[in-house]
Amino acid sequence: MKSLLVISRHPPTRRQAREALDVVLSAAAFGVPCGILFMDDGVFQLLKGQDAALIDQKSLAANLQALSLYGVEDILVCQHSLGERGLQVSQCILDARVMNNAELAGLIEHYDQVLSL
Amino acid sequence: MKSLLVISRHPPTRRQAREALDVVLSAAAFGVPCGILFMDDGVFQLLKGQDAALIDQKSLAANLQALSLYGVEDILVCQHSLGERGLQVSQCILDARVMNNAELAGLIEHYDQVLSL
Amino acid sequence: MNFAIALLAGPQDPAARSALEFARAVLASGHRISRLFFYRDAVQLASALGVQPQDEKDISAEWREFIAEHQLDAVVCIAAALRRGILNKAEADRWDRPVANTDAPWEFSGLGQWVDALQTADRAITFGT
Amino acid sequence: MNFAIALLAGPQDPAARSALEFARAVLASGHRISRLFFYRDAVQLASALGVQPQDEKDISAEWREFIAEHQLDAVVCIAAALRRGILNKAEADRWDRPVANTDAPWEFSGLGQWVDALQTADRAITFGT
Amino acid sequence: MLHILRHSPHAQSCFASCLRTINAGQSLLLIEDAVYGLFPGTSSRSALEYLPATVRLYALDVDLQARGLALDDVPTRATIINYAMMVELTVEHHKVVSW
Amino acid sequence: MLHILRHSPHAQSCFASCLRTINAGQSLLLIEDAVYGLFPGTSSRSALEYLPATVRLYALDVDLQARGLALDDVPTRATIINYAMMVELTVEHHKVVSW
Repeated sequence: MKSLLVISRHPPTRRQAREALDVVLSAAAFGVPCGILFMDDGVFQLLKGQDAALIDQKSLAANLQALSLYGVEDILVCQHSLGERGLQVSQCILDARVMNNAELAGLIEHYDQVLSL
Repeated sequence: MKSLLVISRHPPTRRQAREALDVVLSAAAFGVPCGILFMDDGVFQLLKGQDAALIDQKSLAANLQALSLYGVEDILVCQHSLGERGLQVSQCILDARVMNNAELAGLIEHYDQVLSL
Repeated sequence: MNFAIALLAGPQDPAARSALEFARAVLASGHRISRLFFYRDAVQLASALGVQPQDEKDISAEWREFIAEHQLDAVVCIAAALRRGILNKAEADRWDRPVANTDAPWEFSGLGQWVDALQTADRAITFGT
Repeated sequence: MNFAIALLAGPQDPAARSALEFARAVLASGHRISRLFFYRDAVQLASALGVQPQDEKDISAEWREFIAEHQLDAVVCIAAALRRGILNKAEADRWDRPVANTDAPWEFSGLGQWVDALQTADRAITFGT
Repeated sequence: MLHILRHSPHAQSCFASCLRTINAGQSLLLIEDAVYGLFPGTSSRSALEYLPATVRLYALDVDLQARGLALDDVPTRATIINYAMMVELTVEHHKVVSW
Repeated sequence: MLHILRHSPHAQSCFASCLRTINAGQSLLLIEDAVYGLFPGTSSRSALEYLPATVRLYALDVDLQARGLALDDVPTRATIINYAMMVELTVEHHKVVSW
């Protein structure tokens, strides 16, 4: 099996965020070793205290919680992106591992395939 | 008649650029006093030497040339946006007036309506 | 006051919801909406073929009901719609396409309708830039 | 080599052209395309209802001809398509919609087809991110 | 004049472009992803706080809360409004520019 | 590994994000609006020129010319390629990441 890293780069209110999670969950369901990296505005997906119902959207929380249930091993978040947005990992709803730039480069090398979604 | 300023902010290869020009030309055709301001990546629309046919697109040049034929009075370009992109007004295909930030604020005040497209 | 409201972004964009909530608030405040104008990807809202998951809101259906309930003038830009494969019966016939995918309360017309609305409304506001 | 090519952006985006030119170059170089996968707004390419101005290229028609000519496996993500109002006959019937707006050579299937293509192709490349 | 910003400050150049063109005495309303510009500790928040004191700043309540920004964390110079108050704002201002 | 960038450096954060994750010895191909990153006198061009010397830089010919960048103005470290050569590049690299 070729391992797959999905880089999720869009804010939670965008359809793209949900569609990136769908790709990871599908791949994981097929037994593909998967990781997901939240980067750029994608890090906002992880923020605690969101209430998407107020803008008549379905919360992403269930899909995010499903990641570990589906066996997605690496749940990662970009340190630089968090910092630019004034966020700390303690504000994240998932137990995401923080990656600095050097670690990111290594991570992307480590996976067989990488999709930026 | 209420005057109308369209701020065109998208690069020339995007549908949005063409659709912004269509709005200005329509309004001008109805006799509305119009201006157009190229800003952000929209300033790339004005660059000389483009050959959109190479990527199977129709050139924007005809629509841009039509602006003055339709009586669009103010054809303006944002100085800050040009500078960020390494461009000078001498590289523009239209005789656009360069506006600094203070002039932009005044311009937007001057028009009765402003659409950022 | 008379409001002209334009929407530029499609059903997948949060702006489709913001514009609808604003339009509802305009009417709830006792103002009028002289015209709704749908341009760029917002023309996709007029499609009758979208199928949303059962646990998600159908913004396209909500717009359609809102327009019908208040008998609003809801104009879809015909040029933007043709490009994006949104056709009513008349356009499907004109362009020799086998089927149409939209119908009333959406009306097809040109950019002139937006220009006119901008001229005549007391307030003009755009969503989904 | 076997290539899996995915497209995420719709017909209005320059990426729809880039992906097609790349796919043509793959075949011209003597390689094979094991699967094309259309996700997100790229599902709009499958619509048979788009009407382009006469002096502009119809990227949707070009994709359709390319796929048919080379008998390629061209999968449209069913979930993305349903949301965006792209339906073939089977889906229109299933969801009780009056008409369909797409047909062969486009095939409807799930994300599993992309996952499978990523696993089995020698090279995977995505356009329109 | 009322400016309405809807894009994330991190993803779109129009956030900065809008701020460059705001004049003293005008109003700015943040909706949708533009409310991310108010997050504490960001350069966009500083830019918003440095706007001339006569610029009135507003943010839409549901967009803030949907995106997880606690209303207590909103800077004091920003007024939190709902859609009904947004309608009032557009009535009070002769001109609305959406960025 | 081959990175492919397609967005304008001015409109999308992925231009900067991609540059932050490129390792020595990798390749970067600019297509579509990413070729605006090569325009002389811009900070994006400087960032591209400051990439490690072992990073190979490519740009797609039709995308450059369509957007009005004279091929003479492309920095010498960038190789101008066509679609056939882009296919070759993807064959030479085991992995392609599109930003």
